[in-house]
Amino acid sequence: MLAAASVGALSALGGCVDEGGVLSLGADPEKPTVAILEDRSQTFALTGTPKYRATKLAVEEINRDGGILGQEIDVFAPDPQSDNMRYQDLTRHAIYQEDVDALWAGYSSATREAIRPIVNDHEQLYFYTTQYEGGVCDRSVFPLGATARQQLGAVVPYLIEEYGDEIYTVAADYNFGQLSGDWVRIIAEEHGAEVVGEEYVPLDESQFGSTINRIQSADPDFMMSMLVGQDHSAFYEQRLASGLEVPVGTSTNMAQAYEHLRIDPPALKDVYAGVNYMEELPTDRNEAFVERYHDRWDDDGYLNQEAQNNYFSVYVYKKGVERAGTFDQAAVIDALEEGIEVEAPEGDIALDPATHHMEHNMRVAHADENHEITFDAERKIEPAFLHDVGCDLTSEDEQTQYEPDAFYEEA
Amino acid sequence: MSLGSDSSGGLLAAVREPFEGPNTMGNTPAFWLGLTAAVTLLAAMPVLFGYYAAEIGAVFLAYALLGVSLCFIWGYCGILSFGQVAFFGVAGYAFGIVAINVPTLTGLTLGLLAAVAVSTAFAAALGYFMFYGGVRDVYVTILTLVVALVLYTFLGQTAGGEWAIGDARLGGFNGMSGVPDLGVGIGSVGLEIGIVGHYYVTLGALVVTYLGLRALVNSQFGYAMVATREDERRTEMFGYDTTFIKFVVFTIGGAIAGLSGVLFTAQNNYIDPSVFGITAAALPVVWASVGGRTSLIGTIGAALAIQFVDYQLALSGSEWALVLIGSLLVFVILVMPEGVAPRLHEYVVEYRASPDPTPAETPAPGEVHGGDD
Amino acid sequence: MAGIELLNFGFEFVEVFAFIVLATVGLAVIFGMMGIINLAHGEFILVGAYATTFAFAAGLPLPLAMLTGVVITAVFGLVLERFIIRHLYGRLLDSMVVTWGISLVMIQLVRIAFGNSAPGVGIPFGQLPVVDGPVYYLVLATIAVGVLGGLYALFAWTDFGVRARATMQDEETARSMGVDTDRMYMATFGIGSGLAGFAGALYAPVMTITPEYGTGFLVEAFVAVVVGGSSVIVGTILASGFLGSVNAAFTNLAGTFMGQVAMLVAAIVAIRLMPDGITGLLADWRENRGESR
Amino acid sequence: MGTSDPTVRTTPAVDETGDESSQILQTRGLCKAFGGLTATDDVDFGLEKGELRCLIGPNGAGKSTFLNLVTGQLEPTAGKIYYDGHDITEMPSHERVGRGISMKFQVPSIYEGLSVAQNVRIPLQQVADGDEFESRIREILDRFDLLAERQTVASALSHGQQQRLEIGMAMALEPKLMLLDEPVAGLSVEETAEIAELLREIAEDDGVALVVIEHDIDFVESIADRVTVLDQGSIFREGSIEAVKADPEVKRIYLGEER
Repeated sequence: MLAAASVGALSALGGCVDEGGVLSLGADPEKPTVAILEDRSQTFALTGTPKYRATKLAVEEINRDGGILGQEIDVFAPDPQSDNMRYQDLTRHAIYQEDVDALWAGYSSATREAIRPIVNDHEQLYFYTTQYEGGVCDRSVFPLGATARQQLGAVVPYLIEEYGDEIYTVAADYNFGQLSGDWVRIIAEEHGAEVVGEEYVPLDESQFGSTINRIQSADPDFMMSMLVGQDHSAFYEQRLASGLEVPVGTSTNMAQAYEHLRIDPPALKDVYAGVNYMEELPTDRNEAFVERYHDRWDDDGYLNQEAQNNYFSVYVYKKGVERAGTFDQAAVIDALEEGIEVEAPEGDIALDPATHHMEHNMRVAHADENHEITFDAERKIEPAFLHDVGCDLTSEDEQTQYEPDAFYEEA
Repeated sequence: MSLGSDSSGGLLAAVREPFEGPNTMGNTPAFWLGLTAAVTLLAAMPVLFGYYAAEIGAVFLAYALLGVSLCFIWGYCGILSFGQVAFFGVAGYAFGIVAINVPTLTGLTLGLLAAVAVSTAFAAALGYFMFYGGVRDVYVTILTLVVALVLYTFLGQTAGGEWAIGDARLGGFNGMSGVPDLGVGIGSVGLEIGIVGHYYVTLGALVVTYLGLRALVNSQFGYAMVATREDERRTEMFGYDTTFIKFVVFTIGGAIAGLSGVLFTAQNNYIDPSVFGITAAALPVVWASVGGRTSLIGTIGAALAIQFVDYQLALSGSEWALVLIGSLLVFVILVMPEGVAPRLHEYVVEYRASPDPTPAETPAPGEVHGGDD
Repeated sequence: MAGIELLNFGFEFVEVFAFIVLATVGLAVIFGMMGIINLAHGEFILVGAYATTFAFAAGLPLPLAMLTGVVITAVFGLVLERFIIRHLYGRLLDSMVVTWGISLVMIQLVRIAFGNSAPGVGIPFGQLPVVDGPVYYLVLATIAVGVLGGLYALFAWTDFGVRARATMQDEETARSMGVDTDRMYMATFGIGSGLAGFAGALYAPVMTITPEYGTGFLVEAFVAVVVGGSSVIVGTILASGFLGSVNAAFTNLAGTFMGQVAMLVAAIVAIRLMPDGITGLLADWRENRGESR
Repeated sequence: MGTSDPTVRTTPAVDETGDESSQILQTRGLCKAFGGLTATDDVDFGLEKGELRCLIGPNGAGKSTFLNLVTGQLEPTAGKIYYDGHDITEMPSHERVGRGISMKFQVPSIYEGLSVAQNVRIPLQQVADGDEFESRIREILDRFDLLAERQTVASALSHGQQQRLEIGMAMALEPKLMLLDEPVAGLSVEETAEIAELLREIAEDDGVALVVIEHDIDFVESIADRVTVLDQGSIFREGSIEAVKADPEVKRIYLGEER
């Protein structure tokens, strides 16, 4: 009773509190600002740094060409240091203190989930660009990276065709890995193949002796590797050392953390990655992009798939604002939901209004014994899964993440 | 916050009396005046700086409450737990599970109660297991840390759809998202607690817990705790059931940590396994060590100050926060093992004692200074 | 078929056993001799690993690079002992808190200084026949047994060992008999650190080297020390054997994660049943004949 | 000393001895073995209410073990302990204290970090009410000559003061039986005399039964009428101090031990 009474009093007091506070100095509301919260240190520095750089590059290019609606864009970009608590603090700071008009944030799905409640509370326009497990159907979130279904949909059928129909899955033991494992099963089923073994490895595991044993005794036609992070990258050297020769399909390796450049050949021989982009993509548009990127950042850091996603998504945002004629976030979201096409380094692609995802130019990247990359089987793949589950943000606002096991028997 | 009137003149010494004694510092009107001023200032933060201060500040206050839970068991009963975050996190998850499934006022109220009950029961079970099994000293410390790390590993792999309780997905490494805000009430009568309300609820919980623990540690049970900390075997030979005392203290500590976990989770609408991780587990130890493990107010101050500095460092993008926090810990233990607040208190007492002591400072009957170590 | 599985289990056990022994001995020496649980143990291992990979990258042959790792870690341990740890003898809980602080600082410093990963060292010696796994794991197991034997020889047969055990049993008496206990502690801490560095060096080729490298050893190490109790060699062998077989069995049955969990649960139950560790129980059982407690 | 099988004597001591009115402490066939070594071997001990008994014997005779068995710090291997006519063999330590057994350890074991007043309050609050604490603490400190030190941290007290404080703390529990393990070890002649005086007072004025372990035979003579001599875990002699002193066998075991 005491608690109830004091809560009553407190909420009465709360009513007097102004959102900005008596002393608060808000950001200049006239100047459009975007936040780039990408990891430049600690766990995800390797993949986060190019994301930050490519976003910055895009904003600078736009500003040089006269900005958006004639206004220069300010950037708020502290380093969240791969720490989700920091992400939460910085997201709040970006929303309250910087009053940002759009937010790019986070490499891992965990980061996205950590800040999504804050983003939703404030209806903050948020671009999440990592290739991810898929399924986010959320009014203020635009997950523009390829989904697991898009990436695996590129590589799994290709390998079934090339090598045969017995698949062994090894994936990181967390959300992304588990859902990717589900997708491999679904796609295998759709193509008449079979998953003969499946294994989920803790994120901090770096000894794959027993895993390799089990793969060898299962003797699959090819294996799918959805391993992620530093510790897991030890797998490839151990695979080489143990003489495991089954071809490897992946949605996680090479395009993001450029294992083919960091690990000595031939550890990644016959690794096939389903990707929408890699720096090595031999098109004129991409080569020009890569050159601009390296000129701007003046070192030989790898330009990864996610960085490209960040880059084109800034242009998606620009088109949205221009179509809306205002930086007002609700208006921009509505404008984006009318559909946007963009000339991305990976090719011409379009935003899918209903799901806030992109269709992507998917291809299979193959590493040979010298870790040279070649591309094959290019085709456009739509974000089909969310359509199947009935996500249509143009007609109904949602803040959900759908998962395949509820919709496919095989999962 | 009715304290304002009590502390002003020392007229209501009788009201202060249960909160004072040699087991806590600050048994003077000046202290209570200072405390009131500090609480008033904290209460004014959202008014001065808006929702932003309320959102950020509520997290700091929840941390302070977590720090208090460790200070209480370590500083007063000598049980060093490296796993207070286990109770914090378990309660956070428990609240999330109930609240996501029943996001009504009744459900939220139940969620709060159930979560604190779960963390309390968990602490009781672990405490029973350890203390009645003769586990002591470093073994308790290691065991509690291992429990936190086991939870970290366990919840990290609950990504699959089978790890759902009703509508609540444990969510593995990505954490549990969509946890509703706090609410209190039954049926349609009650209050949903928004951003600012949450700040005041957290502040209120901290103040009430602080005062409650002050009263507890200065009670007969508090003496028994302190005696157990000082010399367990001796205390047993004075007829105290020290095993039971440790068990009770550990359980209360778990309950407080659990409450802070609920407040933290409801504030962020989110919880993930990193709350059980080794860095998170270190923080309460840092706050209590730096602030003073035998000083509740010192621990609260240290938690607020350290987290504020950490936040500022994060904004500036500096990577040095953890280095600073770790070094601070080493430095404090080496230079002033008792912590900052007890050391300051000593200076204050000496300062008052050395020149001509003013009559106002003569200790009230029943007050014994210098008992704090 | 069953034969192969048995072999696989055996190999798995050897692998885990060697890992726990090597991860633990450094910590066990320091705990057994000085009663200090060094929570920065994982970061001592980290120092050994980094020193090894950088020495290797600089062109030293692997064995020499590993030796460099050991020496650098031992020196590092001695420096820490002189400046910090020495002030904490007899302050059990404080020493844990301080070493925890050191651990936080070191992880972050390594991150700032060397970024998120270090150059790799390939696994030497190639593949085993029959059971699939690198020969190197058998080398590690042999080294683990060698380290235990070496420690036994050190404590049982050398003058240092006699003094060390005297200090361990009764510091006052040892001092009165002319043992420089301060130096004994320093030497012990140096040996413990060197052994930690050795573990880091030996696993540098197998595990990816990141700033959190040490954390991968930490849980196994202190669980084994606590389960083993204060007798360094016997405790380490028994605890590693016990935990290793639980881990290997459950890993084979239900995967890596269950192996880990089963091992930790077994450890918790073991501590509950034997609050002073396996060797504490043995000691109670056999030796406790003092009149007063 | 009767049959060597302690299990025979499972009936309550009161029935067997028939003198329940006077005996505060009895043990029957009390044994304690550590591994292969028997520290206490088939001890039948009896103590009258208000009696002051000294327990002597060479090092390793089992004296401290015996006290620890009575206080419940150790569990007997066999045998029974009766206190005030009740079987307390299975009772946990703290409950025995609640029944009125209090103990003074060999090394002064006070709360070194706490003030003298706080030290006394800890046992005191087991028997007194809140509003009496202040006056009772004063009373006890006054009696044990520590009133001036009431605010002092106990670690700052002299050795003699610490011994007095500990006896004061044991007395704060208002015990019926107090066990003291070498209460004058390391004390000066004057301090020893003070303690002797205190102990006699406690036995005579407060009616507390005392068991005192002591080596110093002069001190024993100054406080006790009867002594029990332990050797190798068993009761070797029991009787008046004069008789025991005169016993050549007692001399022999002492000389054999202490050389």
